[in-house]
Amino acid sequence: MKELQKKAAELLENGTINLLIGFCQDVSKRPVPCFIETAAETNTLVFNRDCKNNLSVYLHKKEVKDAVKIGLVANVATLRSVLQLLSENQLGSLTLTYLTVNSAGELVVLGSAEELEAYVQANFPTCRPEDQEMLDKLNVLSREERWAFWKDQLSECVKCYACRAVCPMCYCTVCTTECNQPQWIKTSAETSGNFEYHTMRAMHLAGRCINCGECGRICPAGIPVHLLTAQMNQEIEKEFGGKTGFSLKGGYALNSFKPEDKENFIK
Amino acid sequence: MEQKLILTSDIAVFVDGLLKAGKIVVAPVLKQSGKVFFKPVQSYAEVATDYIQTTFSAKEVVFPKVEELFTYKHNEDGGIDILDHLDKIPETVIWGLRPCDAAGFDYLNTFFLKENPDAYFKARYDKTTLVTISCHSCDESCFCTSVDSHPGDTKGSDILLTTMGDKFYVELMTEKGSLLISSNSTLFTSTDTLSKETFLAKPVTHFSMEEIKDKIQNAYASAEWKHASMGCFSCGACAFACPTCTCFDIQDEGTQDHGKRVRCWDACGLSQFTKHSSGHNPRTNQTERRRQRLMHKFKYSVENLGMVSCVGCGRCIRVCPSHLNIFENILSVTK
Amino acid sequence: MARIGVFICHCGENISATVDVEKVARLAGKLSGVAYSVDYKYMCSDPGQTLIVDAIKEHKLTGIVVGACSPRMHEGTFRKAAEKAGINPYFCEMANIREHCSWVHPKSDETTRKALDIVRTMVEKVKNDTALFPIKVPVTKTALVIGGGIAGIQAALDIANAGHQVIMVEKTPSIGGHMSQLSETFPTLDCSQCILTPRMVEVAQHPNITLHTFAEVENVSGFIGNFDVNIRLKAKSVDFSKCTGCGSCWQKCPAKKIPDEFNAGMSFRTAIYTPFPQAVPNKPVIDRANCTWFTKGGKCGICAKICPTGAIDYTVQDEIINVKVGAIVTATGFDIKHSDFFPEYGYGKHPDIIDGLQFERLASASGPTGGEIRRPSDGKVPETVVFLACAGSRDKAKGIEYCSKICCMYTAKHAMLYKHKNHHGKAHVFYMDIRSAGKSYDEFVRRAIEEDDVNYIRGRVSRIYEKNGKLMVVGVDTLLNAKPVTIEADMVVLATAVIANEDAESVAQKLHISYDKHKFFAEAHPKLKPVETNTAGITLAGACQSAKDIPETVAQASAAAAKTIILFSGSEMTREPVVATVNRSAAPVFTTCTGCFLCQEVCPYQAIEREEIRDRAGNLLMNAAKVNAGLCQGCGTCVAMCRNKSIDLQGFSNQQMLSEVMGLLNAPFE
Amino acid sequence: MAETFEPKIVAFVCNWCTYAGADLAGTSRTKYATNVRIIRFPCTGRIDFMLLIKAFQNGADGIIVSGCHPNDCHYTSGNFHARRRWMVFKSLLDFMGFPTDRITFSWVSAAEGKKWAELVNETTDSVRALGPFTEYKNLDFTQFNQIDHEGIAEKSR
Repeated sequence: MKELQKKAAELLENGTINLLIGFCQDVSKRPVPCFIETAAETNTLVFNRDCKNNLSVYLHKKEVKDAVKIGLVANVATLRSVLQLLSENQLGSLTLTYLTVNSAGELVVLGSAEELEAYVQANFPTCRPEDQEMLDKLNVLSREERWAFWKDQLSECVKCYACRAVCPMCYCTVCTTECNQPQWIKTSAETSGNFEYHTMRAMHLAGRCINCGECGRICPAGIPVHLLTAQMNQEIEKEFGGKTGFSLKGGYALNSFKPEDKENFIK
Repeated sequence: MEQKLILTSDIAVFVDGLLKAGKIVVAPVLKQSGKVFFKPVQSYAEVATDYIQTTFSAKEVVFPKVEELFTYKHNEDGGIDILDHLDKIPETVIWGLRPCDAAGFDYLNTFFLKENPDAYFKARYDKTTLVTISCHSCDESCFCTSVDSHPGDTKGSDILLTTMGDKFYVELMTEKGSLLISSNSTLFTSTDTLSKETFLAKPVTHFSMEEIKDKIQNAYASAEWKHASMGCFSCGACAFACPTCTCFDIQDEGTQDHGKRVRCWDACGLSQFTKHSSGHNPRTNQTERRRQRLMHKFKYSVENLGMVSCVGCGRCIRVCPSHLNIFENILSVTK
Repeated sequence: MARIGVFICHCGENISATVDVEKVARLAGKLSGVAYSVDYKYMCSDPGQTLIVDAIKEHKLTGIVVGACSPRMHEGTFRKAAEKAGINPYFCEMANIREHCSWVHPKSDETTRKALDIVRTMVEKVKNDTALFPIKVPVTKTALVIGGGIAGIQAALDIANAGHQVIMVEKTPSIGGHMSQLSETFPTLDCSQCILTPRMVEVAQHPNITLHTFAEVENVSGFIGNFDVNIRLKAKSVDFSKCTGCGSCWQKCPAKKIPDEFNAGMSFRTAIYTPFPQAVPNKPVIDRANCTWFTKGGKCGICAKICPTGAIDYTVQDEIINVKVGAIVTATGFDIKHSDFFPEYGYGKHPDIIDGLQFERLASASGPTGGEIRRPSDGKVPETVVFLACAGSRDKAKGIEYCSKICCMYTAKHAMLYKHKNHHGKAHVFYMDIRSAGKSYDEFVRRAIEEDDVNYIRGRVSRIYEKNGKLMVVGVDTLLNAKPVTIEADMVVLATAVIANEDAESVAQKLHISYDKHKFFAEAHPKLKPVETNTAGITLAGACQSAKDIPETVAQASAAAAKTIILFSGSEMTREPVVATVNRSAAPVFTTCTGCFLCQEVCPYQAIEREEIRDRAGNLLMNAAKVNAGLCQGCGTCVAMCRNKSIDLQGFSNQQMLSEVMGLLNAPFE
Repeated sequence: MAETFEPKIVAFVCNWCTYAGADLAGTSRTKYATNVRIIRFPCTGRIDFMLLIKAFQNGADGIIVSGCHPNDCHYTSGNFHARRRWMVFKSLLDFMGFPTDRITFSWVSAAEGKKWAELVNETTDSVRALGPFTEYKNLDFTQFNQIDHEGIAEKSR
C-alpha cells in the first residue's frame, strides 16, 4: 500500500502523469474510484481484493481524456480491457502508466503498451470460477428452463444502462439503444425490449468482452448479464480460437473468417 | 386517526385474507440474486421480513417503468381507434414499505396531482393502499433523519406498523387504511397511543434541511461538483431506484397503422436526457447532470412544490456502480 | 407526407390467374401513405408505363410501388419511367408478386393476401427511400503495366494503340520476359524471338508508352481511376542518354564468372551487362552485387575508363518517381521449380538433369551452345534423353495440386527439337496424362509420337541415379500390365512445375489484390470476371494469375487492355449509388463513428478509409471511417458489422430494411 | 386458435443467389407453401441480427436466412462473415433459451429453385408443428401493472 502511494506520488511529482485513477475508501470503508491530481492526496490510495471496479472505463470520459498523461491503478482484468481498447484503435490520444500488484504482492509499474501486453500475457486469468459454475449450471438446463431463467431475470431490468456504462468496451458515443431512426431498441423497459437490448449488447461484445464481470456485479436488479458475454467468448474461442484482451493486434473473430468455418447448422 | 394492535402471528392471516378478497398484494420478496424487490405475492409465505431496504422503491405500482397510455389502430374507413386501460386497474395493497418509501409516495402525490392531475397516476394511486412497517434497523446508507423524516414517520402511509416484540403497533392514518383492516377487523384490538421510540432504528444524521437551507442557495457555483461527479458513469441506476424521481419519456411503439403510446422512466443522469432534436445538448457533462439531479432534489423541488424530493432511503448510494454518495455530496457543496 | 402510388400488373394472365389483382389494388389504396392505386393488364408495356408517368404527375406522387415481376427483370424499366415523370428513380420499388407469388401458389385468398403483404412491405420501403444520384469518379487516362513479358507487352500496345498513355515497369534490365528465352514455340515451331522482338521494339518506340526497365513498383495508393504509384528506378550506373550500346564495356569487364540468368545459369555474364543481344533497351547496366568497384570499394573502374562517351557513373542512386494512373494491368509473370526441388532426382546436383527452361536455352540459336543440344557436364551430344512431364505438378505430396498446363506441350516440343537435331538419338517421355487441348495441339503431340518416334511411357519416375557415366532413370510403365522400366540416359529434362514468382505475395500486398494459396493472383470472379481483381481498376494478364501458354496469355492481355480502355472511354466513370456511407453531422458530434475500424477488415474491396477530423486550428479531434464510393460495391457487410449504426447502405438502409420487416408483419385492419 | 394454424415465415435472402433462386422457382412454376414472405438484401453479409429479433417481436413464427453457397458470394466474402455471425447469434439465442429451431439457415444458389421450394415447405411444416410462437409475444403485458406481467394479466383476463 505505502509502496503504491509512494510510486503514485513520485509519478505525479515528476510529471510522468497528471492524473491518477485509483481507489480510496468512502465513509463506510468501501473502496471507491478516486481521481488524484496532486502527490499530497496519494496517501488516501488503497488497493486490495475489494477494489473490483474496472477503472479503464473512465478513460473514455472527457474530463479524464483532457489530462492526457494518466496513471491507472489496475487489476489484470482492467489491463486486459486497456489492451483490447488499444487493439480497437481507442485511447490513442493518451499516455498511460499502469500500476498493479502481481500475484506475489509486489507493485508492478508498466509504462508502455508493449510492457502491458507482455505482463497480461504472462498473467492471463482463466474464466472466473463463480462464472464458470453458473455457466455450467445453465448449460445443462433444458431450453425451456433457460428461457424461464432469463425471462425471470430480464423482467427485472429497468434499462438504467448501468451495465453499458461500466463496460470499457461500450465506448460508442451514441449507442444503438439511442438510435431512433430507425428505433432498434424499444425505450420501454418491458421484457421483450429488455431481451432485445441484452441480445444486442451480448452480440456487440461477443469476441470483444474481456470478462471482467463488472456489468453483472453492478446490476442494480442483480441480473447476471455478464454470463451472456462470458458464454459467447467461450463459444468463439472454441469455434474460431483467439483470446480477447490478450494482444495489441486484437484479432476480432466476427470481422474475420476461415473458408472452413463450421457450418453444420446450415441447410 | 386511531391505533390498534395485531399479533405478529396474525399478520399472515390478515395478508392472505386480502389476497383471498381478490386484492393484489405487492410486498418485498427475496430473489435468488440475494436482493429484495417489491413483487405481487400469492401468499404471505413469500413475503420477506428481514431486510433493511428493497433495491427499488415501490413507486412502480403507481408509476410503472412502462405505462401504456393507450393503443391506436387504423380502421378500414381511414379512421383511428384509440383505447386506454384506465378502467382495468386492479385494487392493490403495497405491504411492507419503509417510512421513507411512504414519504416518497407523499412527494409523488404532490408532483402528479397538485396541479393538472395526471389521470394515469391518479387511477393507480386511488386503488392503492400503503401499509408501511417502521424501521427497526438501518445501514450506513440510510439518512432519513437528515431530510426531515425518521424511521417511525407516518408521512404518506395509510397504515404504519411498528413491530413491538410479539405484536405490531398499528397506526391507521387514512380512510383507506381503516377500510383495509375492516375486511378482517377481528384480528385487531384497540389501544392507546404508545411510544415507538425504543423500537426504532437510529440512523446517523449528517445534516438537517434547516442547516443547509441557506447554503444550498449558492451551491450551484460550488467547485465541489466536479469532484462529486468524477466517478459518475452516466447511468440511470440512481434515478430508477429512487422513490421520488419522476422524470419520464413518452414514446410511440408500433407502426403508422397500429401501436401504442407508452410512458417510460427516464433519468437526468443519462447523457441523452437533455439532447435537443437539433443535436445540441445543453448539459454537456456528468458534472452538470449530477448537479441538476441533486439541486433538483434539495433546492428546486423545495421552491416549486414546497418539499425536498429526497427521502433519505439511501437506495442511490447502494446501487451506484461507483458508490457516489448523495449526502456526502450535499455536505461538500454546502460547506 | 408521402404520397405513394401503387401499380398492380396482371402480367396478362400470369398474375391475375391466381391473385385477385383488383382486390390487391383496392386494399393497397387504403394503406396509410398511399395516394393512388390501380391495376393494369401489362404495366411494362408502353401504355402501362405511360399510365404510371401520368399518374405520378396527376397525383403528385412522391414514390411508386410496381406490383409485378422480379426487380431483377424490370426494375430498370420502371425506374426509367419514374425518372421520366420527374421523380428520382430510386423512389421506385418493385413488389415481386409474380415469381414469388402468383407463379408458385394456387389461386386462393391466401395467395392474394400474400401479394398484398408483399406490396405493403414495399410501400413501407418506398416511404423510407431517399433520392440517390449516380456516383461520378474522375479517371486519369494513363495505364500502368507491371511486367514487360509478352502479357505486359501485348496489354501495353493495345492500350497505347487505343490512344492512351501507358507506363510500363520491368524489373530486369530488358523487357521480353520468359518468351524471349524460348527457342521455338508450339504448335508451329516458329522461332520465339523472331515473333517477339518486333513487339519489344514497338513498345520501345511507341509514342504513348513510357518504358522503365530495371525498375519496380514501390507502393500503390488511391483507387480506380485515381491510383497514385511510386516507382523505384534502380541505379543502372549507366547514363542511357550518353550510352550508345557499343558494348566495349562488358567485353572488357573483369568480373566474368556470374551465372547468366538469361541462359538459365548455363553460361556466364559480366558485371556490367545487357541480358541478351536483342535486349530492349539494348544498353548495359551494372549488377552492383557482383561488380568489383562496389564489392571491393572503388577498385577496378575499367568500364568507366573504357567508355568512349563517359556514360558510366558509379555514384547514381536509386530514384523514386511518382506517377498518377487510372488503371493497372498486372502482368508480373511466373517462375518454375528448379531441379534442386527434387530429392528423388538428386536435388539437381547432377549437371545433366536440367529443367525445361534450360533445355530451351540449349535448343536456342542464341543459347550457350548455339542451338546444338549438348549436355552441360561435358558438352557431349546426348545419345539418349529422357523427358519427365509433371515434375512436381499434380503432386499433392509436393504441395502442388494443380496442373502446370504448358508442360505436356513443351515436352513434346523438346523431344521433337531433340530428334530434329539428332536423328539417331533416342527420346523417351514419361507422362501421367497428355493434356493437349488447344488448336492443333493434339496433332502436334501425335506428330512427335508418330513421325519423330518419340517414345511415350505412361508412368512416373521414382528415382534417377548415376551409374558409370549414365543416368539411370527408374520408372514404371503403367500400360501393358505395368512393368518397371529403367532407362540409361545421357541427359534428363524435367518439365518442372510452373509456380508464382517469389515476390508475388509482396506485389499483391502493394496492389491490395488477393491471391490464392499458391500465391497466384486471384481474379474477381472465376467465371464472369476472369481478368478483373477484387480491387476495381486493377486487372490481371498472363501467368501471374495461373499457368498459361502464349496464345492464352496474349488473349488475356488484350482482355485486360479492353477493360482498361473501357474505363478510359469517358473522362469520368459512373457508378450505381448503392454504396455505404458513414454518417457525418455538425460539430461537436461530427460523426457517431468511434473509429474502431473493425469494419475495415470485413470490406472485400478496401473501400473503408481513415479520415482525420480536425478543428479549425488543425488539432486532431478524432479518427473516423470514411467509405470510398469509388471502391464500394454495396454489399453492406460493414453495415451489419457496425455496432452503433454509423455506417449505412444507400438503397438498403437500416430504416428501409426495418420498415420492411415492420410493414410486413403489422398488417392493418386484421 | 381457429382451424389449423398457418405460421408466418419471414425469409431474409441475398439478391444474387437465393432471391434469384426463388425467381427460378417462379419461372419454373414450382409450387410451394404460401407462408413465406421474402425480404431482399444485397448480401447475407448485410443482414443485421437485430432484424431477426424484430421479426420475431412483430409476430413471425419462423425465419429463413439464406444466401450464396460458400465461395459463390457475389461480393466474395459476405456470406463467410454472415456465417460466423449466425453461428454466434444462434448459440447466444440458444443460451438464452430462445427456440432456435424456428430459424433455418440455408445456402440456396440461383440455380436451386427446387431447393428453395423444398426449403420453404420443410420450414413451414416444422414451424407449423412447433405451433404459434407465443413465448416471445407473451413477454409483454403492458396493459396493467408492470410489476408482474403474467400474474395480473392472467387475473384480469
